[in-house]
Amino acid sequence: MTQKLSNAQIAWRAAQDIADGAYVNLGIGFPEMVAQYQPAGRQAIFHTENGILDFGESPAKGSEDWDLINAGKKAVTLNPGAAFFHHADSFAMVRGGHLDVAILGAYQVAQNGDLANWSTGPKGVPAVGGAMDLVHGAKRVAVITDHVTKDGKPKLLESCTLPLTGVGCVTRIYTSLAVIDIQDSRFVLIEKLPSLSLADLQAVTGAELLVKAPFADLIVPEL
Amino acid sequence: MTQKLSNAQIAWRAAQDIADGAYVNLGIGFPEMVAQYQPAGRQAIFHTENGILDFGESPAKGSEDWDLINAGKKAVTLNPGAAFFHHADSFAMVRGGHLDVAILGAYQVAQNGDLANWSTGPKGVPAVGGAMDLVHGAKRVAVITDHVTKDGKPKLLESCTLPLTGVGCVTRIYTSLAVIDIQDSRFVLIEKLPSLSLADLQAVTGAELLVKAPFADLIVPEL
Amino acid sequence: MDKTVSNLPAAVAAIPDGATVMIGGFGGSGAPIELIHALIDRFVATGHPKDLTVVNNNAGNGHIGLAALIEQGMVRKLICSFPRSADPVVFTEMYLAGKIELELVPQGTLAERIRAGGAGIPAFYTPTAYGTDLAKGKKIEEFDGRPYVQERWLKADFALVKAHAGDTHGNLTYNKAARNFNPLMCSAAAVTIVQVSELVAPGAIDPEHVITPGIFVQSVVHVPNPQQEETLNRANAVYSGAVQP
Amino acid sequence: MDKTVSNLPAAVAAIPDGATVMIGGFGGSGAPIELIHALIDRFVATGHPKDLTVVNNNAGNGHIGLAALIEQGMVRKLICSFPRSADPVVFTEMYLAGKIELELVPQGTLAERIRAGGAGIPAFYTPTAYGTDLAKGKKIEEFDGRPYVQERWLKADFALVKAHAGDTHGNLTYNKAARNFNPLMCSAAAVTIVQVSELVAPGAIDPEHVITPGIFVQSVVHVPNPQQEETLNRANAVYSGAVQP
Repeated sequence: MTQKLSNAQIAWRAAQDIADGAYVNLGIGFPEMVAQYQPAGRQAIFHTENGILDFGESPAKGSEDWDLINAGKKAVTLNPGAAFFHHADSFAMVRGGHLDVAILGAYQVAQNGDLANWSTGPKGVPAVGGAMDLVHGAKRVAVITDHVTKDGKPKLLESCTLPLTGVGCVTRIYTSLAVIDIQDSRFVLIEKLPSLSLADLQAVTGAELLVKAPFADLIVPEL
Repeated sequence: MTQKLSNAQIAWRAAQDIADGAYVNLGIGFPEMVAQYQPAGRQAIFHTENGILDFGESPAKGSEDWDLINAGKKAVTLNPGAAFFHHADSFAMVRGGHLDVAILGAYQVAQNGDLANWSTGPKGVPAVGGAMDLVHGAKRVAVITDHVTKDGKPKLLESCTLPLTGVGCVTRIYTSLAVIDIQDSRFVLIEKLPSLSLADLQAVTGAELLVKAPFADLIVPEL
Repeated sequence: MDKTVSNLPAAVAAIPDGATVMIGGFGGSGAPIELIHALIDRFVATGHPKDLTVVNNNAGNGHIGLAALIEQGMVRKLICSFPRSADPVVFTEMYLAGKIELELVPQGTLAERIRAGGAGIPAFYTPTAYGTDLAKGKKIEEFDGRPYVQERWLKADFALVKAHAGDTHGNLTYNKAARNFNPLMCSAAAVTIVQVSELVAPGAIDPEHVITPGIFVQSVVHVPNPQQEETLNRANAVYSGAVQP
Repeated sequence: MDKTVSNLPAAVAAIPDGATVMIGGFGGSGAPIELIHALIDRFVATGHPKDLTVVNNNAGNGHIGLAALIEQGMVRKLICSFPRSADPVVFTEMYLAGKIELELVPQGTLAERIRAGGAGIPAFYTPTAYGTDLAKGKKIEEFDGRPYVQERWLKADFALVKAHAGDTHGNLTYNKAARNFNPLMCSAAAVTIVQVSELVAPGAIDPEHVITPGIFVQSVVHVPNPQQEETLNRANAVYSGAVQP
C-alpha cells in the first residue's frame, strides 16, 4: 500500500485554497477539520446552516451554550462581526450563491461532478440535512475524501452508483492521493503525491484522469 | 338628490366592524380615515406595507421623522408593541393571510367581488403600489366608496369596465348610501340609509341588489 | 389585546387528533420542550391528540421532547430533513418497524416551504434535489437553461415555538442559534403557540429588534428557565408524561 | 477583512453603462441620496454610466436623488410599483415623452421577486395580479383549485443601499421604516454598495440585531449625517451634479 495523506493533511490542503475573507460552509464531520488549517494571515468567515455567520472555535468543555451550536450540533463560539438569522435566510445565503466555497465529504464523485454523499441505499433511516442545498449555490463546491473506500474501491467514478446528492455540482476534489478538478465533465489532475506514479493513481481512480497541463506535486506538512 | 354619508361617516361605519386586536391595513388616502373612528375600548393594530406594525397617530407638525412614515409617505408615530420589518416580510403578512381586514378605496366593484381601483385607463403614468397584493390574503377585503361616481354613474356594477386590481376579492362594501356584502357573486343588501327607498338605491346600483334577510338601517352619527 | 395563556396545559388544549403541528428547534436549540411535554401530559391523561403530522428539522434525541412525543405513539408522520442525532433510537425503531411515516425534505427546501406557507406563495422552484431521489415525481421546469424542481408550501394547523423574550402582543426575540426554524413556523401555522422565557410588556422589546412580529402569534405562555434538550439528554432524562392526580 | 471604501466617488466608480442597479428606499426613507448623487457627479464628469435599468419602489420626487438621476437621462428603464409622488414631474414628463421605459410591478411581487433573486429561487407563484393587466403573458398554474401567477426572480449588477450602522464586515442595521427594500436588495445584487450613517467595528452590532449579515455586502462607505429626500424637497432642492474642478 502506498503512502497517503491523513484526514488532517487532506483538510490542510483544502484550507490552502480558501482566500482571506471567503465565506465558507464546511460539511458536518470530517470537513469541519478544514477550519483548523487556515493559513496565517487569512481569515475565512464560516457559515452554519442553523443560522450563524462568523462562528469561531469550540468553547472550553463545561462552558458550552447549547443555543450556540453549529449544524453538527456541536457547541461553538462567536467571532466579532458574527450574525444570527433564521433558517430561510440561512439557506438564501446557500442557494442564492453567496457562499464562496462549500466543502463536503463524499461517498462517490463522478467525472461530470455528480456527488453522492447522503445515502448508502434503501436500508436504514435516510437523512439528508442541508447537503442537497449546499451543492447548489456555493460558487465553488469542493469535496474532501479518501481516494478509495475502506475496502479499496474507487470513489472517483465514471458515474455514481449510490443515490445522488446533486448533479454536476463538484468542481474540485481533495483526496488522500491527489487534487483533481472537474472540467468539461472530466477528471483533470492538478496535484498528486510525488511518491505515487500516474499509473498507480489511475489504477485506483474509476474514470480516466486527464493531464491537461503539467501537474504539481501534492506536498503537505506533517500534522 | 337624496341625503348621503360624508367620507368621515363612511369611514366611521367601516370602523365599527373592526374587532379589538384586529390586524388592519388601510389603503392610502380616504381609507386612512377609518383609523380615527375606532369604537371606544377597541384597539386595532395597523399595518403599513413599508414595514411597520402598530403605528399610531400623526406626529405634531414639525416633529416628523421622515424615516417613520406610512405607505402614503405621511409621518406616523409608534404604539408600544410596534415592530419594523423589511418589505418581503411585510408582504408575507399581506399575501400569507395574516391581516384580518384590508380596507381599500374603489373606482368600481363588480357583483362577483372584482375590484378596480388602480387605473383609469391607458392615459398617464400607471401606478399600482400594494393594492394588488392587499386584495389577496387579508381575511376580509372591504371597500369604502361613494355609492356613485362624481357624475352620478354607478360604481357597483355587474362587471368592472376599468382595469382590475383583483378578481373576486371584495367581501363587503361601505358606501355613502348602504352597506353591501358580496355573497355567491351577488350584491346582498345589509344596511341602507333609512331615508332612501330600496328602489332608489337599486336605481343608482349597477347590478341587482339581493335582499336575503331583513336589512338594517344605516345609522351613523354626525361627525 | 393580551395573547398570554396562563399555563402550559391551557396552551396546548385545542390541538386535535390528526393535526399538523410544526415544532421549532434545530436539534435541541430552540426546541419548545415544555410545550411538547404538556402535549404528552394531555395525551397520557386523555388519549389525545394522536395521529399528528409533525414538522421539525430532526426526529428527536433520547427520550425527551420530540423523541418522547414519538415514543408515546402520538405521531403518525414526520416531515424532516435529518432524522439522526446522538441518540435517535426512538424514531429509528418506530420507522424501521413501519410505525411512523417519514417525508424527507432537504433542509433548505424545508425552510423555504415553511416560509412560503407563511408568505402565501403556494409553490416555488429550487435547484435543490434536482436529479436526485428526493425530486422524484416532482414537476421540473427550466429557467435560463437550468432545470429546477417545483416545491409546494408547507402550512400547519399549529406551531409550537420557543422564544426568548415575548410581549403580550406576541412580538418575539430568540436566543442565539435557537432562532432557526422558529420564526418561519410562527408564520406558517394557523395557530402559533409560543413559550417565552421572559414575558414583557408591549414596548419593552425595541421595535428594531423584534424578530417575529406579533401578527404571526396567537398564544404566549410564560415558561421561565426552560429546559434544554442537550442538558436533559446528557443526564439521560426520560419523559413519559406527568404523574396524573 | 475590511469592506470600507474611502469615499463616495470610489464607491460608485465600477458601475458600467447598461447596468441593472437596485436602489433602496421607499419614497425618501432609506433612499441612498449621497450614493445617487455621487453617480450623477460621475455621469456629469464622464458621460457614464448611462442606459441604466433602475429598480426602486418609486420614480423619485422633485429634482434630487432618483428623480435627478432620471432627469440626467441616465436611466433607460425603471422597474417599480408606484411612480407617483408629491412631485413626480421628472419621471412623468420623460415617460409621457417616451424617453424612459417602465415595468410596473405590484409592490409585494416586486419585494418577493428581489427576495427570490437573493435566495436562488428562479420563479414562484403568487395570487397577486391574477386576472389583471399586470399578469398578461405570464404563466398561470392552479394549486389546490386556485389560480396563481408565475413570477421570476429579479437580480441586479449593483445595489445602492442606505443603512444606519454598518461594520467593516458589512453587517448592517437600518433606521425605522428606512429598512423597507434595502435588506432585500443587498441580497439580490452581485455588488452591494452601502452608505452607512455610522461606521463601527466588527462586534459593535449585537449579532442578535444584525438585519443584513455582511455576506450580502461588498462595499461600505461612511456618510455621516445623510440628507433626507423629504427635507430636501421641502426646501425645493435641485441636484444636477457637483461643480467639476
